[in-house]
This record gives sequence, C-alpha cells and structure tokens, in this order.
Amino acid sequence: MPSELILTENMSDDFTEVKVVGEVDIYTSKQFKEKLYSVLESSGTDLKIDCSELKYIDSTGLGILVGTLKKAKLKGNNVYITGLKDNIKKLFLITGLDKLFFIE
Amino acid sequence: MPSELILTENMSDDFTEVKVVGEVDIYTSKQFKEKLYSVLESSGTDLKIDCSELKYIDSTGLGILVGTLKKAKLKGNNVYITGLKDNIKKLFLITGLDKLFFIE
Amino acid sequence: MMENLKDTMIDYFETIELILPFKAEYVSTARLTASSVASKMGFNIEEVEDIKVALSEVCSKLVSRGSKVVDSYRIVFKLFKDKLTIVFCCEDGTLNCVFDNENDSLGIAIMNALMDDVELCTKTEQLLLISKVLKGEKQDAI
Amino acid sequence: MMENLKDTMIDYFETIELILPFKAEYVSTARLTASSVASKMGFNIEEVEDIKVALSEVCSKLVSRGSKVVDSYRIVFKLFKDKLTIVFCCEDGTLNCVFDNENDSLGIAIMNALMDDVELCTKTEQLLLISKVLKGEKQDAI
Ligand SMILES: Nc1ncnc2c1ncn2[C@@H]1O[C@H](COP(=O)(O)OP(=O)(O)O)[C@@H](O)[C@H]1O
Ligand SMILES: Nc1ncnc2c1ncn2[C@@H]1O[C@H](COP(=O)(O)OP(=O)(O)O)[C@@H](O)[C@H]1O
Repeated sequence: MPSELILTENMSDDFTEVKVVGEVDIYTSKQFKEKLYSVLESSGTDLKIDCSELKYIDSTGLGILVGTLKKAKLKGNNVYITGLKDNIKKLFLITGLDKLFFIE
Repeated sequence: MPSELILTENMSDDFTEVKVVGEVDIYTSKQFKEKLYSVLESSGTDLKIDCSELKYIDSTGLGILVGTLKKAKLKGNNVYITGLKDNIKKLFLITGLDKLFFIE
Repeated sequence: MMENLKDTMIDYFETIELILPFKAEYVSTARLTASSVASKMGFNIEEVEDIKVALSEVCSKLVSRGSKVVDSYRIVFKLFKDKLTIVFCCEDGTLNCVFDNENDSLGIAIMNALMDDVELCTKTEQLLLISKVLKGEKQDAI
Repeated sequence: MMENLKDTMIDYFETIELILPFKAEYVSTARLTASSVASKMGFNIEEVEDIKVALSEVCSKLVSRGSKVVDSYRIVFKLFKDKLTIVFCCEDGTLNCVFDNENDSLGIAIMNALMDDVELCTKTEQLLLISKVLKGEKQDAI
C-alpha cells in the first residue's frame, strides 16, 4: 500500500523544519503526532512546518498542530506554518487557528 | 461534471487523425462510436487513432474499434492505432485485436 | 442563492451506498467515493473538497468510537436535483449523537462551515447527516 | 505462485460494499472505489488496473441490461489475506448468468486474462464473482 503521509525533517541552528507530504487523517495522524512531538523533544529551536505538499488535513490533524504549538510554547519556541494550500488555509480560517500560528 | 472523454479530429490529404483523451467506457462509448463513425462517413482516407492520452477502454470501446475497422475496410481504408499505453496494449493482446489493427 | 433550499426536498432521485468496516484505513475510500459522486453531480473542485473534508470528519469520529455490536457503518449518498445529502447509518444506537460540543469543537466548526445543513443527531440507525446545496447552473450535469 | 490459492479461502476478514443505481455514469465510481480498496490491500498499479478493468466489464454489462424489478445492484469486495474477491449481487434473478459466450466474447476474454478466478454464474442474488490473488510479499500491507 502506498504510504499516504511522508514526513521529513531538516535541522539547522535557527529552526527545525518538518515537511509534510500527503494526507493527515485518522489513519496517518498517529505518525504525524509522533513525528512532531519527537522533533519538539529533541530540538530547542522554533519549528517550521512546510505544508506546501500537504493535500489534506482533518480536525484530528489540526488538534495535533495545536498540541504541538502548546508544547513548543512551553519551551519558549514558536511554530511557523508555511506553504498552506488554499483548501487547507480555509480550515485554519474556519477554526480560528490562523490566529494561533505564524502562517507564512 | 467534468467530461471524461474528449475527441478531436484532424484531417489531412493522406489520413484523418482522431485523438482520444480520457476514458472510453459504457458512459462515453456512444460519443466515441458516433465520432469515429461520422469521421469515417465524411473522409475517404485511412484513419489514425491517437491513443497516447487514452487512459481506459473497455470491451464496448474495443468492439467499437472493431466496428470502425470493418467500416473502413469496406471503403478500402486502413485503421492505425498509435501511442497505446501499456495497460491498454495489454487488452489488445488479450483479445487478439493486435492482429487486426496496424498498431504503431 | 438559498431560495431553492426548500424545493430541494422534493425531486429526490438517486441513492448510492457505501458500507465500510470501522477501520481508519477505509476513511480515504469514503473520501474517494464521495469525490466521484459529488463531482458527477456538478459540484466544483472546491465544493467537492468541502464535502470530502466534512464526510471525513464523520467517518473518523465513527471509526475512532467503533462499535461492539456491528462491524461496519453505512454511508448513504442521497442525490437530489440540487443537493447532496450524506446520511450515516449504523445499527449500533450507541453511536447516536456521537459528536460532543466540547471535545469535537474543531470538527463541528469545520462541518458547519463547509456544508449547508448539518444534523448531528437524527433517528436511531440513521445517526446523522450532512448536506451541501448545488449552487449555480451546474445541476443539469447529471 | 498459485499454491496458496486454496488457503485463501480461509482467513476471510473484511467486507466493503458499494450499492449503485443501474446507470452508466456510476461505473466510474465503482472503478474508483475498487482502486482504493485494491491498492490498500497491496496490489501494485498494474494489478489495480486489471481489477478496475474486470470490475468495469461486469458493471457495464449489468447496467446495459438493467432491471425492471430493482433500482440498484450491489458490489461486495471481500478482502482475504491474499485475495480480493468481488461479488456482484442483485435481487433480480433475470441478471443471473448475464454474460453470453457469443456476444460478450471480448469482455469474457478480458476478465479471464486479468483475474485469477471468474465465475460467471453463481447463486441467485449473488450473480457472479471475480477474484484476484495478491502475489509477492505485499499481503502484510493492510
Ligand atoms: N478535536 C479537537 N478540537 C479542539 N481541540 C483539540 C482537538 N484535538 C486536540 N485538541 C487540542 O489539542 C491539544 C493536543 O491534544 P492531543 O493531540 O491529544 O495532545 P496531548 O496528547 O499532548 O494531550 C489538546 O490540548 C486539545 O485541547
Ligand atoms: N463485445 C464484443 N465482442 C466481440 N465483438 C464485438 C463486441 N462488440 C462489438 N463487436 C463487433 O464489433 C462490430 C461492431 O459492433 P457495433 O459497435 O454494434 O457496430 P454496428 O452498429 O456497426 O454493428 C460488430 O460486428 C461486432 O462483431
């Protein structure tokens, strides 16, 4: 079965970037959460989440982003979300999450 | 609803070319048949069917190609099929139609 | 644009059903089927996306709750002339009113924003439904 | 490669159903659903294509014949550990043994070549079935 979600990370001194390719839904959300939480765990920098190839995310995935943001804030770091496609940006607007994250 | 089948024709002195884009199935087969038969009707040349963007064809569609070939032969013309994708060439081999047509 | 909403209750003319196990991996099958049905009705790409997202919220919720009584749930696509209503059914009554305002606020907000009608509690067996109206002149497409 | 064929009759573990009207426009919905199910099981792109083509032959035949008794037919995907069986059901018995060797020779040849098992006449209600075996090590994918 072709994997529906591919997550790659890229660490630099200033920030850690996670690139999200594919779909975040109930099937892939565990993988999504574990990746983001483990990246937060091991890095002390701001987090950039590159969503330019994120095709789909549901409320579970958005909840995981909120959880990630909370964890990051506790460590004094920010979460930047980049490259959102229009259909997904729409979900951030609907849920008001656009006001919580730095969206670039 | 986005059309699943687009047919365009191109006449020259030597042959008439019909380009088939999309899927030929039970829903689009009538359109497919009408186009091929009307092209045969109006032209006295060999027929080239460009299948490089044909994504799918079923036995009804193959039957229409056979019918087209029969009609062309009656007028002393040939039917050439070009650009078949592997998955569709496979159907020509299975059914033995590869021996009836000029496949390029 | 909404003046036709009442008329859409008549002219009910086609039903497609998909029965799926309570498993996360088949939620994407539901999305794919929904997108085929909705685009055939004439919804545009953005509307089809809205429908997929809303449907997916329901499927995910049902799958995450699951059932001890039955193995599968039923998604009924009701195609009206200018409206698609998606009804979710299951013989397990414990799945009635499965969304709760507190924990599912994100999902509920999303469904309400993307669909024209969301009924989170309906009759037993028919768990809940979501509807989207076909705007514009595309309703002749089918 | 075929030595597992008998074993595949046990370990039957999942069912997905799609109920469609007798209408040509929904045959592509069946193909899309089939392709989602088959690729989840671990069939490769070419095998998924084979399954879509074979399934489509059956749907087209059923739709072109239609029914005076019922509005819709049922496609049941039975997912075994290493085999996908697709059963076509309909309460209209006149659709039993719907393929005929003379007029449907192309369609029959295609189904036999692409699938591992084709039963064109089965019990009433369960009209016919086609199966494809999952070769290689992909059966753990689900
Ligand atoms: N569906 C949701 N709606 C609203 N908020 C949510 C939703 N899912 C998660 N959250 C919020 O995201 C945060 C993280 O949730 P969760 O992913 O369960 O992480 P954790 O395991 O760290 O609690 C929670 O504090 C919760 O408030
Ligand atoms: N499913 C099929 N299997 C085998 N031959 C077919 C099939 N469908 C059509 N044919 C052949 O293709 C030819 C054309 O059929 P058809 O499309 O009905 O054209 P026409 O209307 O000109 O008879 C027929 O002569 C028939 O033998």
